[in-house]
Amino acid sequence: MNLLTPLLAQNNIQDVDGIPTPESSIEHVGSYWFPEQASTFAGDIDFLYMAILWISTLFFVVIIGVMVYFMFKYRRREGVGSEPSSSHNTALEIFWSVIPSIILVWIFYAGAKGFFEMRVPFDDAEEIYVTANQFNWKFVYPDGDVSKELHIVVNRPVKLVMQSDDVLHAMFIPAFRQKNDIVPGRYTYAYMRPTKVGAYRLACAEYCGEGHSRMRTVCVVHKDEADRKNTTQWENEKHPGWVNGERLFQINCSGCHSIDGTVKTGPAINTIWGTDERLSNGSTVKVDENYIRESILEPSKTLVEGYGATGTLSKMPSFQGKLSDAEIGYLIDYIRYLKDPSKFPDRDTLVQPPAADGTGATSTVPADPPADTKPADSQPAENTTDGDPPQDDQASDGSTDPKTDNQDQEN
Amino acid sequence: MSHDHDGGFAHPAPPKLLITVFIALVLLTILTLAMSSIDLGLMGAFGFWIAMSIASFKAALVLLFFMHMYWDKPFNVLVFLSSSLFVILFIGLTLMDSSHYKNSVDEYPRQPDPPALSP
Amino acid sequence: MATAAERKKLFGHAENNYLNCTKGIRSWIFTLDHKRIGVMYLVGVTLALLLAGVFALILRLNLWTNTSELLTDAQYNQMFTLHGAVMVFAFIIPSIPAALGNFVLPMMLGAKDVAFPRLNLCSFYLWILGTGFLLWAIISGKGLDTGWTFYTPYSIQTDTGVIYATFGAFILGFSSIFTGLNFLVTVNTMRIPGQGWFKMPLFLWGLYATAIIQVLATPVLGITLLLLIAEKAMHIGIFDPKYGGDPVLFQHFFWFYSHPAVYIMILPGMGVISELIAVYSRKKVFGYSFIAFSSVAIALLGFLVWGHHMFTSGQSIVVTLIFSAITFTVAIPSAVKVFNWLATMYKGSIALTTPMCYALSFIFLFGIGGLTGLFLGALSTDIHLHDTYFVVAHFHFVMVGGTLTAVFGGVYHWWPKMFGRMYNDNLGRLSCFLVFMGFNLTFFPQFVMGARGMPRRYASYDPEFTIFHQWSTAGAMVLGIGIVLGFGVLVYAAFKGPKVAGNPFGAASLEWQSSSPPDFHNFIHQPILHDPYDFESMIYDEELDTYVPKEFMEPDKQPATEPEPQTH
Amino acid sequence: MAVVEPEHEAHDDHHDHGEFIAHHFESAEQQFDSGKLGIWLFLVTEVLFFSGLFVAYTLYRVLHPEIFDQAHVFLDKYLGFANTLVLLFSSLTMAVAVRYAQLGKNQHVVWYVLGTMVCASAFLGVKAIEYTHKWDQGIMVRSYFDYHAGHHEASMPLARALGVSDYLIWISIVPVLLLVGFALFAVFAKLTEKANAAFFSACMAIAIGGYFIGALAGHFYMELTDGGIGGRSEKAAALMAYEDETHSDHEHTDKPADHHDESAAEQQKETSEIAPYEGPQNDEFDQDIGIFFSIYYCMTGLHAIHIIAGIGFLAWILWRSILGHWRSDYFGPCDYVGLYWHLVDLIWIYLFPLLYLID
Repeated sequence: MNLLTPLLAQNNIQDVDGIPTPESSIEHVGSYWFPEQASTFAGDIDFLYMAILWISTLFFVVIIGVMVYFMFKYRRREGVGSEPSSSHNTALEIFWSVIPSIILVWIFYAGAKGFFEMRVPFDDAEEIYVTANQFNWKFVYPDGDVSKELHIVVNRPVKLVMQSDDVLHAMFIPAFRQKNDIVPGRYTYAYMRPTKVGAYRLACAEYCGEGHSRMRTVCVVHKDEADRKNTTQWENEKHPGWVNGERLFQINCSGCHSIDGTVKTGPAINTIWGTDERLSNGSTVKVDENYIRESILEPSKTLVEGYGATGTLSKMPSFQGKLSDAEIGYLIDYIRYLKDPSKFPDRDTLVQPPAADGTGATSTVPADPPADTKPADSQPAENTTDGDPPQDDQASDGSTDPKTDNQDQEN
Repeated sequence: MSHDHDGGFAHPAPPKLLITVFIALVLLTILTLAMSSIDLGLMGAFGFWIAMSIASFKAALVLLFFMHMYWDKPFNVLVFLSSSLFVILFIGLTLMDSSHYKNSVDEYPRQPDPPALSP
Repeated sequence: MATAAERKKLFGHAENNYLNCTKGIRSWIFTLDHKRIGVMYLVGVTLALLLAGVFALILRLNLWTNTSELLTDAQYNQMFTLHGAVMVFAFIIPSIPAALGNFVLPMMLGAKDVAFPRLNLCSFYLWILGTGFLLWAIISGKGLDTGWTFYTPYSIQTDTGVIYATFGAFILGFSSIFTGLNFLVTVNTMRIPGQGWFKMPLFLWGLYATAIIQVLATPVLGITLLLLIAEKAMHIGIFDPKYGGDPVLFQHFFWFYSHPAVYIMILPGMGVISELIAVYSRKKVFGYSFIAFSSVAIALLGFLVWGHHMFTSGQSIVVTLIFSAITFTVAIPSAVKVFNWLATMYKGSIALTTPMCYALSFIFLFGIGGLTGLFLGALSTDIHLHDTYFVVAHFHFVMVGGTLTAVFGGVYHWWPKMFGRMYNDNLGRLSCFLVFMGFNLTFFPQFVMGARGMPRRYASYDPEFTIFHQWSTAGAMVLGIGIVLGFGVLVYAAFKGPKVAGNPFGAASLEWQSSSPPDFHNFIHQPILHDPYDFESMIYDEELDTYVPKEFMEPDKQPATEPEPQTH
Repeated sequence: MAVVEPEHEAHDDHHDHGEFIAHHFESAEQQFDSGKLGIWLFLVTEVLFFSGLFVAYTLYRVLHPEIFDQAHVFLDKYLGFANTLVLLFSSLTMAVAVRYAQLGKNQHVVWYVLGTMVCASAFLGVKAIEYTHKWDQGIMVRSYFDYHAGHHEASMPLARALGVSDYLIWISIVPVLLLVGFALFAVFAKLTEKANAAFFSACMAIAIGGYFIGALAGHFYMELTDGGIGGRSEKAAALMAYEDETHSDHEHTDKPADHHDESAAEQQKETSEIAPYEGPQNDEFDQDIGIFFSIYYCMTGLHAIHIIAGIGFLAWILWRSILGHWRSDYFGPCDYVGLYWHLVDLIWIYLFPLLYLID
């Protein structure tokens, strides 16, 4: 299993230089001790590390060498006792206190210098907002694009403005040698300047709960802005609703909810649509649009049995104000899709614009009732052809459709 | 086992001294209270330090006479006073740190309180 | 000149001793005897070690593959938390001070008991109670998944048994405080006449420095945990960011205790090693005052460096620099100790018995543990290494490679004194070898993993680390076998080993001037004070096959005190 | 001098000098010195135990002074002042008790220790009034902070009959039980001719009676001043008015002044339902006032726990004084408990200006 490949594939990241193939990414890339050097400070840190390593090794070899030598030289033998020698020598004590001290002062200085570089912002850094929550990453770019991997441009300095919705996390990119905790209730910052195109591991390094070890993603360094934009932009209009929902799910929900039936921090969502969920207060509720909507916006209101007693706070944060109505609609679509994919169009189906201008050539017009949601999305036909971000009003338009659709189904 | 010495280690404090100390403590308490009631035009921080000085003076009186530190072994005095050193260290370094990152807390938009929990 | 019969009575193997002077379970439960309390502690902490060790092995097995197949993520998190919490609070902190220290400290001072025997027993029962609460978190099925550090806000959010466990740790804190308080007072007021500060064995300096930390730092743990319990129960808003609190403040609170606590764990171990090196080299310890003062220096400097656990925690830059600078100063006294131990071995007569083997592996492992601290003390490298397996390996080298081998060394050293029976030295050395090899195999690969960016506390991991984890798991098994063998050899010896007399190793500190096992009153005669490292003062008595003070052997000298048995 | 109190029947047992010297000590002085160092070290741990709260206090005071400015007016500084005097006086009596213990005058020690205990209980009584008054107004720790001014109808019939808070009844259960228990036991012991036990129980009953003295005094102070004059009324009124101005969406209504008659109080209760100040939930600026009270309750609560423990230790000293244990070469326990008691006083000396006198 390779971590990077599926993540990259999901976002159609195929054309970035230097992305490791599944085979090579199992192999360690970099020097013996370190991953690749992909940021401006990596070199200095590696140098300091190796310097300390060699100094330590020197000391260690001397100490252990002397120890082993003494072990044999002065081992206890019949008739040979210990020989008298001085039990005190101030000059010697001072010598072996002062020499290491001098070395330590240098190590401190070198470390502090490197630390300053890592904690002081670059000029003209691009500000990327990072939101960490259990157990997802969400990166918001200056142009409003959102992604679950960090996409940055080579040689362009970056300032990550990080916040956490729940507990402590830490943003750690080994290849950049950069790390900083993300503390709820305040902003923390991380600065970096990537020097090498490629994809690198990005992990949560501060224990944050059950899914801590799953809170891994990638940082992709693109060769230029256009390449980055190509990857991060996402137009809901170009995709069937459930695909949009899938993307939102991966950005916001996948840390706690699985789609393969395994129970993570929250219930699996692949088969819940239409079933009766037992709540912790003993009652049951049918999983429908209203229930899902309520669970997303007010997660503490009703808790599913086994996920905390009624009246306690849900582990799930509220997404009130974080997801638009349209986005909740996409998520509902996705949950329905997971239950029964047959009613939904293929992933690659391009939404058929009413006034076809050739871009929708590969699309098929979905015939299933759930595809009723699509016309609303497909209204901005012109927009689907180029990279313009969706307009807000269109997004909210989309929200109405799932609802009407739901009512139809219930009736 | 012999115990022929008769408890040379007791140092009974003279009652007059104790009462004097008590009166001084009461007067100092009244002084602190008065200071807070009458606004002498002292700035908050300054008044705070005066109040703390008075409290420390009171504490010194209690320590010296009520707690017999005046007659006690120097080592015991050292032991007790060392605690204040560590308290100052604790407060000092922690405060130094949080006052430095205060900005990043203040910038952060305050979230509303979570819904009240049912008891 | 004492007769052979007298010597046998004073320094021989004692059939009537503290172990059997009174009988019945009540005589143990309510005992005020520091030796019995020490033995009970030893049993207790060993069980805690084995329990936490089993957790560790389960963890390592789970990490054999990178996808966490043995345990669920939640179970893995509980497992490493309990491993850490039980190891730290219930094993390492009380191991040397409360178990070995309790047994040895009063005897090294020539005293009959610690200053407050009832407090001592109380401390032991607090240990039982506190450990009980920790275990209750497991048994009640709730578990504990916060990491042993209880970082907020996760500890507030999780619904596992945080309150039980923190309350347990709170109680264990008081157990530790009472032990420390007792030792400080005992060392101050109960030294045998003539025993100045600089005539104390270095183990006592180690324990004294430890006790200073226990008394000064542990109360802060108490208040921290109380506030955490209050925060969890009522959301008082001091640590919980949802209510305007500050999670970084919790880390300050926690590490103000827990960094000094690291020195609670290692200082007594260093004290033990100072004894072992001197005794088994039969050499006056080199630079006594430097070793002694370095213990106190480490204890005091230990209070100034807590922030180095928070270099990436959102701590401000200025404070981070200060803490980094002070952190390096701690390296000096630690290095001084190591150099002095080596100098002690110079021209000695080194017997590679089991305790000495453990002592030498201590130097090796603690050397690595200490030197890797430099990588973590230096700020820029720490940013990369923080919260990775590098840190895990570093502190295991110090805590296990250091403290655990010191525990073993000390227990092997004083075992004949405790039980009057000798262990099989070859098997002991084998256990030392297994522990040493297994340990290195376990933790050395973790340095590489950490530097390559493997974060700690991960239930599943990237495939590139698989091979290192498998080495590590294999090593853990060897380490486990070594530890079990080490204890097995001792337990067998305590019941079936050959009987030995008072001082088989020729050590010169006062506790060896007693029968083995010691009398209820520790010494039948008033012990004769020598320099604790003047090995010439002990002379081999062929009849007893043990070393006795020269005053009892040389015909032309009378013992300073008439060796007449005291009846009490 | 080693004079044994002649007036106690238990004295016969204590002629032996070695009686109180544990087997592992060489001399009374060594034992005393050990104990003394031990208790000083214990006090060090106590100081550091409290230090965590002082750190929390300092941090929030320095970083969020506005919380403290707004919150402290809810504390009545005259009650705090009264309590300070009570504690200082108890320290005096304790110091005198130690002096008499050092002189071996056990009978004197009994009275002075008893005086100390009465003061300690009275302190708790006043504290109980303070706490319950605040709880009635919803002044709680951060997450439960929900201030609503005005009078509160108690729901328990007993509380209503006495005109006190429900909470006060609840927390007074323990002292009432103790008082009754000790009084009954005193009578019982008297009847069975256990003079020491009877005397001790009677003393304990008196000591616990101090709680009711304190509570009564505090209650009448509150009644007479309509909820205290040392803090809330005027300034809180001003504060509420300020809240009014700054939050126009809130309804007006005057703050209750402190000279309302019964009917006005009734009306005021009603208006407080739509009080101008609706607690921290609705007011971003005041969201964190509750943190002050979190710290306040932690500090004073922990201090009160120490007082309660102190009463326990003092009871032990009382009992041993009744048995006539103290002699000029054996008075350690009395001295040690005295030191502990003074430390509790010492901490209060700092808490009083820190919590009550913020200006």
